[in-house]
Amino acid sequence: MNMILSPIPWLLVIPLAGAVLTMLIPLNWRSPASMFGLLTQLLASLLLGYQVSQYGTQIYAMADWQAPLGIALRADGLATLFILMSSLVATACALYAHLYLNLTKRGHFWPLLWFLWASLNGIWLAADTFNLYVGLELLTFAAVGLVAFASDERSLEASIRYLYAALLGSMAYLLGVALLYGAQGTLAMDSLAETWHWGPTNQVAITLILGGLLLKTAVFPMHTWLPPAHGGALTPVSALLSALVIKASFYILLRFWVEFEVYRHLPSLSQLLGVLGAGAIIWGGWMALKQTHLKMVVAYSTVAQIGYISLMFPLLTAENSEASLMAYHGGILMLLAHAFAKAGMFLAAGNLIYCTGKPDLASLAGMSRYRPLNIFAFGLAGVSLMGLPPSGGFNAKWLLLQSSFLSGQWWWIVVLLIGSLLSAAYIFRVFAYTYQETEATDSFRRPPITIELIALCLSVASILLGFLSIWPVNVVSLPGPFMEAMP
Amino acid sequence: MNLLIDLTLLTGILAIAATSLLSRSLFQSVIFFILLGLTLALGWIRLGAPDIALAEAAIGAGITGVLLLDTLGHLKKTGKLDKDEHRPSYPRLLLAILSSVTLVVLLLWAVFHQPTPAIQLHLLVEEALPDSGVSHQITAVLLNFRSYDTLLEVGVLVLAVLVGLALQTDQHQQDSLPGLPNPLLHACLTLLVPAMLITSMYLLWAGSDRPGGAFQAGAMLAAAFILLHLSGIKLSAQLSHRMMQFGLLLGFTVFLVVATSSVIGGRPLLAYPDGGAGLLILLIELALTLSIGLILLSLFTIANSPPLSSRSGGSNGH
Amino acid sequence: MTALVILQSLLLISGALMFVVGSIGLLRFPDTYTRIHALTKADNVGLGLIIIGLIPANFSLLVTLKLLLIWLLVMLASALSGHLVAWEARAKQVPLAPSEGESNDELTD
Amino acid sequence: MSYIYGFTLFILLVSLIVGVMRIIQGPRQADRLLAAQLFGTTGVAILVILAELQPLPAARDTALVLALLAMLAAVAFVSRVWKTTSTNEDH
Amino acid sequence: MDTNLIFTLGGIGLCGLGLFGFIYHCHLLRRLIAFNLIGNGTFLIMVGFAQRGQGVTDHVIQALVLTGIVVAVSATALALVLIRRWFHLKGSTQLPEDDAS
Repeated sequence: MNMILSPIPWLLVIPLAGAVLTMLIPLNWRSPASMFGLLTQLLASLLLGYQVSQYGTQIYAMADWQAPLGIALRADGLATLFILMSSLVATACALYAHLYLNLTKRGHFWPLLWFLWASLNGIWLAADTFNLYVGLELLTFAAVGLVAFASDERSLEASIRYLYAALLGSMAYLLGVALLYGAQGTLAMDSLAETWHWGPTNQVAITLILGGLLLKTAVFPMHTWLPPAHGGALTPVSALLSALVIKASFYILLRFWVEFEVYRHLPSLSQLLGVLGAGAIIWGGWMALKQTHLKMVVAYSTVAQIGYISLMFPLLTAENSEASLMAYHGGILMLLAHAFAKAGMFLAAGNLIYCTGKPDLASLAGMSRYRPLNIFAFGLAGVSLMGLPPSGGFNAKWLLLQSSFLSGQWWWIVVLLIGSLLSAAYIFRVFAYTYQETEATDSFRRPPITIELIALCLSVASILLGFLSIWPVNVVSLPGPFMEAMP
Repeated sequence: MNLLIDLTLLTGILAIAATSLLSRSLFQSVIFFILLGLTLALGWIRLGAPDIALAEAAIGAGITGVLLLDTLGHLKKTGKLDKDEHRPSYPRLLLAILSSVTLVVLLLWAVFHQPTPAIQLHLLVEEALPDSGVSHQITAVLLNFRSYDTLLEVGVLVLAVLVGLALQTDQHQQDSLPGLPNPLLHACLTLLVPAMLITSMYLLWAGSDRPGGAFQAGAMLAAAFILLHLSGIKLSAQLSHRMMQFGLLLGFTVFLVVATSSVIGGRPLLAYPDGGAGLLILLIELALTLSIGLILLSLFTIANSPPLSSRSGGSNGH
Repeated sequence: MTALVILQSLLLISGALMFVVGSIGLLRFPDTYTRIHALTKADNVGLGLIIIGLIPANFSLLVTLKLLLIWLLVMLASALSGHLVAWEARAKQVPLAPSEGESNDELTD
Repeated sequence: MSYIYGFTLFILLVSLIVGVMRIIQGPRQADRLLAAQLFGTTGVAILVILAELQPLPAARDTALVLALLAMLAAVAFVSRVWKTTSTNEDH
Repeated sequence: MDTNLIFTLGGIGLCGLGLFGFIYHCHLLRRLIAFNLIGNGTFLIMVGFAQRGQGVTDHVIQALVLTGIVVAVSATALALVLIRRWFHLKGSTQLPEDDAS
């Protein structure tokens, strides 16, 4: 295929160039330039989606050096889906940020967003373990910058906590990569998979890599950095972090898990991940129920939702390929639904806080009457998070349930049910506050209708996913090395 | 004999690391951290990695040390450097010991069961070296075979400055500390700074056929800038804000432009045109050196920006 | 040739011993000022001896020049840092040999 | 000859360890810094010898870099850490 | 016991020490130093372990370590910026209720 027509380089070059450009040009030009960039990114992602669904997995050799000497990029179905997801969510968040932030803050926001986007695209496309490390660090720095630039105490504390956790996570990952290289002499995922053998070195390497990535994904006992970071950042940033950033380390985890057939060789580890996921579901839900600040409820809900997504690991078993495939589809759908629903929910929550001027739940009283559209957006996102039909979240949970049945691991069903009850509880608790009619002030600020609509669009997308689930499922099942390694 | 030297070095490294971690005085920790960088540079030479030794000497022992010392001075200004440090709790100590022992045991187990690698990447590198435009393998890997990693890595550097700039409350806030008014120092600077600049250029030029390269050269350049800054000649105040920004971004931009131009020319991203690799690599490295020097300097000055006479302690946040 | 080797060995080992002397001086001298003395003498002479001892190892003009440059720079650096520390110590009125009992660390308390 | 290099190296390493003791003892920051300075010079000496012993000519470049950066820490210390301490606090 | 193995073991020691300090300490600067110890240990393991396996000087891994060092120094600088800002706002060198984690 013609090199110019491939959108893969542009998916990296445009955000990187956008970052440089938005640092150099005057403040009031940054938004228009970025809008143009958003458009090209959307087009490039759509083009990639078309090409991959037409011609299958694409390999792109950077600098014309084939892996393992050079670095290869690989756009398979999974990568394409994530690129499309990040394009849609990032565009929505960027538009929201443009309307929400003042001129100076916006000026700093754009380059950080572009770096974030570049690193995300880099990670989705990467097929080289060390390249993933550099991508992860770029992502961490951009995310930490985005958290910190609210520059009040809370966000600063959150960003330091986040930076320290993320740095430790990436160092563990790098240590694992070092061991893999020492054992096999290569960094490219393909050639690693070809020459893979489960000696002690590889087992330790995988353990370190998984440990580091779990810390970065904020899986249950290592989740403590997440709620302050996601709850303390500015609203569009919270949405980006919850919807996209934590998915990056999870995505790498999934790639390692499947491509090196970890599920086949370390089954005890998959049960452990399931237990951690179950812990996250229950603990995250419980903590969300206890929060007094609206954004913290949403942030703890992210902890719980990560738990659901990690339930796919114990269900990806070598014994039952049908159940595995279902779990894979369920997990991916869950991830996708969470991306849209959580972004929508954070934006809606941000709008509510904008109205009341206070971050706590108690001051939401009367909101359902004053801002029904916004509450509706919040509710729709909530429907998907709870897993009520018809929504992306429902289909995902349904697939996970079926997979648990098929593989005979009934205990995950119990966890799924308890989790759904908990999420229903914390979402209805928020609703209860909005329906209260107290004599409190009526001096609410009115947000522009556009930012409410953006939140609504994302929430609607998470519901629509319930009707269009077949499309992402087909995309992630496109043949490629990843699907071949699938049980 | 070699064994004895290696073991002595190893003992030294571990002892210095332990002291820098556990020392009561924070100043002592920082000094030992600088010494660790120095000792590691010796270790890298023993490992046959002079490029890393150069980087470690310039970055580990030089830049990082100065950054830490500077922060220490900043924290000391208010006189409450170690004041609010409560001793960590016992569960924490237990967790720390447990996880560190687990890590060490796991790593030892992994290291002593090392299989023979199936792929010998260095053979591939040697084979492709004539086409890379340079004759030093590390430069070939960094700026040709795996140039994509390097591009992202420069992005990481730029990003660190960007975050620092975004956190700066006032655009034109500058380092408020005066330089050292010592006459001998200034006399020596006229000798030392040109020597540093020449060494920086030497390292850059050496990179194409022997150890050296843009990062070492950039770190050296940054060291020269920081030295000037510390003695009161502030480059960041001399250059306009705009100029500084251009300087910071120059390396990344040149790299990106070269990368993109190959796509427009119908080649994959970052692929150099036939025969032009050597020249383009030198161009990129030159721009990178300047930018890295300025980036490290900015990271040093940005960190300084909160003014002295600020509130410390009480806060109005929740 | 052997005479040269013996000369080299003597130079190298006496250079290294100078470093030991410097270290011991640093350890034994009572106050900052005298320690500066120990430092600047010993290491410059020691390094000088070692560098002269190394010159015959490879008779190359460039290498010799580089070695001499290194020596020059180290001398400059240690002279300058010794001077700065002494200058600052005098400005801050750090006492000449402090009384025996004093060994508290000014940073820890 | 390499035996002599190794022996010299060993003496230098021992001298390093003696220097470390002064840094731990202090008592002043300035003393620690001076000892660190000596440490740097010893490092330079070790590097120039390693350049012959390995043999690895690039070790001399590392020595050059160290020699150039040797005073950076001293200047940073005097101008940043020491300067900001009030006289009565320092001892 | 060759040089590569010895320094690999040194790297393991540094990683262990660093991880201990990173978890044990509350002081942000000390934790940063601990992080740098882990980083340096990782770099030593990278080179020592790879060269032990390959049996020759491996320039690829050395180049990767150079990248790693630059990333680590950026991380350190970024953390210092944040720590100073934090100190400036709160006058504290550690995070509040750090034992909660």
